[in-house]
Amino acid sequence: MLVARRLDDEAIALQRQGVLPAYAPAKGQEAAQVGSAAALDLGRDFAFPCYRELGVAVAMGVDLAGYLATHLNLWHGGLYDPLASRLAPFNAVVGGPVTHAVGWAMGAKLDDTGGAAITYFGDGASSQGDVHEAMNFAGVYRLPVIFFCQNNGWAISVPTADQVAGGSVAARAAGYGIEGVRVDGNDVTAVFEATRAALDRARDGGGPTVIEAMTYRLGPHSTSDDPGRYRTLDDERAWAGRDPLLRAANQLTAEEVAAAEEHAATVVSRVRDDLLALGAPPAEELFSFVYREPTAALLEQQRAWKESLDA
Amino acid sequence: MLVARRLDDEAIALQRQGVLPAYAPAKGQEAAQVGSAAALDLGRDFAFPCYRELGVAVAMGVDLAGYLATHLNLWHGGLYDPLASRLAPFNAVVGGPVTHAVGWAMGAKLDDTGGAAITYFGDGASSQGDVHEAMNFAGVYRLPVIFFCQNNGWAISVPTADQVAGGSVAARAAGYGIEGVRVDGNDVTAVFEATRAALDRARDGGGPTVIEAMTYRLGPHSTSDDPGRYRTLDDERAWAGRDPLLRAANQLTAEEVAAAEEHAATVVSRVRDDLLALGAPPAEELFSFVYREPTAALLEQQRAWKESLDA
Amino acid sequence: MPEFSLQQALNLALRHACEDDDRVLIFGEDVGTLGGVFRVTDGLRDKFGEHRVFDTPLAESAIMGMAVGLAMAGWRPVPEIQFDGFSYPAIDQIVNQVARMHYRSRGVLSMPITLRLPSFGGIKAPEHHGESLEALFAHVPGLKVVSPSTPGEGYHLLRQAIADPDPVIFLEPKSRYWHRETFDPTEAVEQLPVGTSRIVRPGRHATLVAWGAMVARCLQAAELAAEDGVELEVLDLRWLKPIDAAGLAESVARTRRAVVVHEAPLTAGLGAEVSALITERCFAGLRAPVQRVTGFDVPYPSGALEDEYLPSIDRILTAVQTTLEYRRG
Amino acid sequence: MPEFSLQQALNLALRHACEDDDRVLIFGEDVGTLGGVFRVTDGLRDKFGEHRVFDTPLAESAIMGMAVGLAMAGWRPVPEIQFDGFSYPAIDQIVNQVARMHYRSRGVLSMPITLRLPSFGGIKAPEHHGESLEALFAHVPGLKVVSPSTPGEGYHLLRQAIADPDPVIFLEPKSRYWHRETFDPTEAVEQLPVGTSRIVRPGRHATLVAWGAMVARCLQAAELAAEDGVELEVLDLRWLKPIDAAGLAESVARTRRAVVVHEAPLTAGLGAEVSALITERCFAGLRAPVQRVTGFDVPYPSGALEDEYLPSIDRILTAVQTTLEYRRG
Ligand SMILES: Cc1ncc(C[n+]2csc(CCOP(=O)(O)OP(=O)(O)O)c2C)c(N)n1
Ligand SMILES: Cc1ncc(C[n+]2csc(CCOP(=O)(O)OP(=O)(O)O)c2C)c(N)n1
Ligand SMILES: [Mg+2]
Ligand SMILES: [Mg+2]
Repeated sequence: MLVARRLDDEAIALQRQGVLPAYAPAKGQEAAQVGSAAALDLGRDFAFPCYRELGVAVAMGVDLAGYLATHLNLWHGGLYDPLASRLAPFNAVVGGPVTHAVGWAMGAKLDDTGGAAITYFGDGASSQGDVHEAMNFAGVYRLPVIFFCQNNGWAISVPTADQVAGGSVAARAAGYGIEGVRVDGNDVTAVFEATRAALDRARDGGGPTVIEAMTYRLGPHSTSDDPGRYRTLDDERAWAGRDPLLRAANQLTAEEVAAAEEHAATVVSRVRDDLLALGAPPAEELFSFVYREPTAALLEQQRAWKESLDA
Repeated sequence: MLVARRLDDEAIALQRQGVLPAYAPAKGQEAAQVGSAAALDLGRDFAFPCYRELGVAVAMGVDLAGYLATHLNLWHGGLYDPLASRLAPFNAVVGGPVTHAVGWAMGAKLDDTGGAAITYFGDGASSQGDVHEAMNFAGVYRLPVIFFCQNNGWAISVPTADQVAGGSVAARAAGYGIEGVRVDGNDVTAVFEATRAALDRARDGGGPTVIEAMTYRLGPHSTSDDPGRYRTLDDERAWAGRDPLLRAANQLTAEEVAAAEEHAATVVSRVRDDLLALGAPPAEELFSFVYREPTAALLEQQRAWKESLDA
Repeated sequence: MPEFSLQQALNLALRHACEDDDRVLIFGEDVGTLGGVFRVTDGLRDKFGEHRVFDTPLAESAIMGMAVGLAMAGWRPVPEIQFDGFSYPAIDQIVNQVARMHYRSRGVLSMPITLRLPSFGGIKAPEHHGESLEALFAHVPGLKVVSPSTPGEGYHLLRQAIADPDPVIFLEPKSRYWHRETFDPTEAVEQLPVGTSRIVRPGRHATLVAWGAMVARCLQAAELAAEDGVELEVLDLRWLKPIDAAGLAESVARTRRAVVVHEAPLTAGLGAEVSALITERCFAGLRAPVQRVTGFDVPYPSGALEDEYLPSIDRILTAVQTTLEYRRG
Repeated sequence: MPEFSLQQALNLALRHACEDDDRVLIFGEDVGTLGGVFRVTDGLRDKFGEHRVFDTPLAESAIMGMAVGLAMAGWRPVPEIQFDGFSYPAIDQIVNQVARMHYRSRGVLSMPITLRLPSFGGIKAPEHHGESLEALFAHVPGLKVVSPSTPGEGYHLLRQAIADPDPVIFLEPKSRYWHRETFDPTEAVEQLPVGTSRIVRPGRHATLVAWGAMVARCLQAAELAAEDGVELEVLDLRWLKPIDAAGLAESVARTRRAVVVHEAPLTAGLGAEVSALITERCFAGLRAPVQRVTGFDVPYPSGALEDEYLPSIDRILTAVQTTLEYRRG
């Protein structure tokens, strides 16, 4: 959790220094992200992130410079290996990857691997049609998938009250005949337990679970956002008092905290170095990865592009 | 109701005779359709149908030959006037018109007309993302709209059990913080009462309601469908015993039924004559109604087309 | 040699694909018990079981999203969307996810998905059941798009599409489902590579370019023209992405005149791309501007007006005449 | 005369539209309290109230579906979708509903909807924030499509789009939001009719056709070419549906050479339509095939590769050279 926080701080700093063009801070959501991802069995489970899941990447042991490479504008999906790390590529379509988790879960069920999928999305994303379709499919087929909603109070400037009719994403689960639980998203142990219970249920054929982790985005939506336009400092301060890191630190001794800080500092410094060492992809890669094999049209466009460079 | 049934019978007969190219029978769903539409105040409410709403059209006094003109392949949206009749054009996209009702209801609320929207859709349609988005919007804005789901047991060959996770569309309403009621869709009085209650609530600012009318499609999905491939005769027979018309007839005297049959026969014969009298739209209409005023490109295409006719 | 309708040939291709590769999965609305509204998946559920061939709830976006997840889990999904016009709800998944997951993951994740899409008009169907979406799909990097014109082509192209490692949109010309032809599916035919067109009738006065149901119509037009001594070459484009620019250029370099025919509306239709490609490659030799015979810039009309909307033999022959009579200034 | 950025000019157009017509409604994600992620709706909620200018939940399909219903109830909706790539979830409503309701109802129901869509690339944004959808929209009968290239054009075209009785897709070139220009919005300018292009720089050696942010780039290219004595005409197409075929033909009839420039991928892009239209109308006089300088057939890349993807001045000038040096065989 502390690694996630310190790396998040570092990313914001790097953005201020002009290294990262933009960044979407996860500050305040570390317990929800780390607590849930820590419950996964990386031998058989698979996670589907959106664009604010640094804590998930940390907990899953994903190559963090590769994860942050997205924000460095190097490659949209990130530069980590999604298959090896069990974390699908960074996805910027709100709600877009949720049905993927359902498909993956069906695949795992057909292969009888005992694996489960977890898909991360926000309170804003819960409004998308795809999320409904995904929950309904998962309910009909009773698939091993966890719908992990980080209800962080805001979708950019829109508060949950103006977003989620009825006020609770977890409460939607009943309508699909599936489990729905709300959990204190700033309590890392509670999140871990809820996720583990959902994973156990999924593996036992008990079907999907909606987990709504109640938390708060302490920072701006992204580094170009100005929360002062839509929420009060009081609100932010109240939630800062419920900072998941303070909560966790309270359970630890001063020595433990110091050791954790030291570890975090080491990781952050390594990731920072790795990140700065990442070069831009070679320009020829503009034409790569569109298909397994490039088409004649692409080869021709690439040739013309090369000629115009040489001209 | 009887008019709807007899006209439905007639449409099927006309399809067999080769007059109508195809038809989507409403048989068995008359109580749900007529009972709900009869509760509307045509001075201020508005209805949004799909493609199987003959009973709604009958109850709303829509020009029935104009309604059936869709099935005669004359014009996709029908030849009735949607504004005058308060019935939106025939819509073949499953779930497509549901958000329209929400927008219309917002318009009515802004204008403070006291009007409410009702949108008809099926159990199959409930799986569409648009239906979720519509319910969520309606809940957030607390709009005067009724989501009227005819759960007729089937979406073509797929039974409700394999379609609606959790088994109930009405139960989804709670997740949006809105009213949801399930009603015996073959009991015309019960449907009428439920709809009237929902309309009252809507007009009083009480927000949206989901009504799930439990009914059964007694006929095939369309005249080109073969239900024998996916359901048993026993199932059909059981539901035929619960025919909403028999239920209604039981409440009436033999004389009343006879009078109703006579009335229905008159209407059917008139609609049949009107329908057969409808000519195909003139071929030039191919270029009409695309925009308020035709574009230069369309005029040019029309000219070329005319020339090729004369050639 | 046995005779097959296009619908039967596609059914056979699916059957053989399932037999040859047990990672192939078939799903969509009504494809299981019912065997599809056009019966293209008829009998497959009984043969391969409800795990390999299954019905989905009624939600096209989730059908495609599920395909993405299944592909990530190592399966080879062959979803169906019931009709052309109902692929619009799935466009977000198709464009933003299916087409890009391989790219986004720098080639780590494969998307060997074949979307079967009953397409085009000609059967006087309800609204949204007669659309031509090839221009939209062909514009999207990462997708391949193909449409067969005959049962034999249908069989081989569907097998090829399913075997392909990239996502393929397979547009089935529904007005040709019941058209019959003899061919031997067991015969090892020389498989033209992905992206190759086929000359289905050689000629020397002008090239007619078409795909799907319009190929048969162009052949009819060519027969009529032949009676007047005009020999039209008919080129079945087959692959609408990648487009066979070389094949187009080779044919038109010989005939020096071209007419492209499609059902979709004129403006920004794929005919514009074909016209541009031919002009770019054959300008010096071209005797007349490429003619486009297409649907009009109107919504696909109701049955009563459908015949006026679709490119007719008359309109094709008028365009041929225009190109043959064209004199530069 | 006051100076405006495009973002300010659009804001002013919305303000004036709301003042002139109290049926105008503005809504979308974050357009209310926040004033839009690009601040185009800044201050409008305070001025016109939360009934006229409001935030929606995060669902693009419902935003457009709601617009349909509002239009049916007699309102004039001006929804925003936050970014180009997020209009895909709303494509079904746009194509199957917005574009057709007037047609479907035989003209009884009007759809005076203006969809504002921050579009195109050039700002090194995340995935899905740099897409060009004009080819898709221009193919759809019933839609009109327009893109402004300057603050002044932005003001007037947005007023015109909102006043139009048909649905208009308004593509805002986001890389130009902060570009400033003086113009007088109170001045009664001669409003070019819907579907008219504008020659923004006259020239006689070749015509550059562009829209949105590429207009400025073509002007830069033209200035450089002028140093070498090559006089390029720059035509701002403005309306991408209906396209000004007559205007294109008039210009190219004079210059006899054309290069079309756009950000979208080449294949089936709107450049193909422009190329086909010009060729159909100017074939006899055309000295060279129309050149296309476009994005490549790849997904819109990350910031690191964006400059290589977008048409550069070099690539434009290379195409100009090709067309000038072209010799027929
Ligand atoms: C389909 C889609 N629509 C709009 C956007 C623009 N957008 C990016 S993040 C965001 C808000 C998302 O809110 P939420 O789901 O609560 O996630 P959070 O940002 O709070 O983590 C919006 C509107 C998008 N990325 N995708
Ligand atoms: C978006 C969309 N997908 C698919 C179809 C094809 N289709 C027409 S009706 C139907 C079943 C609809 O079931 P339901 O909503 O229960 O309505 P019912 O036919 O039972 O009245 C399907 C799949 C369609 N018209 N629209
Ligand atoms: Mg949020
Ligand atoms: Mg049904």
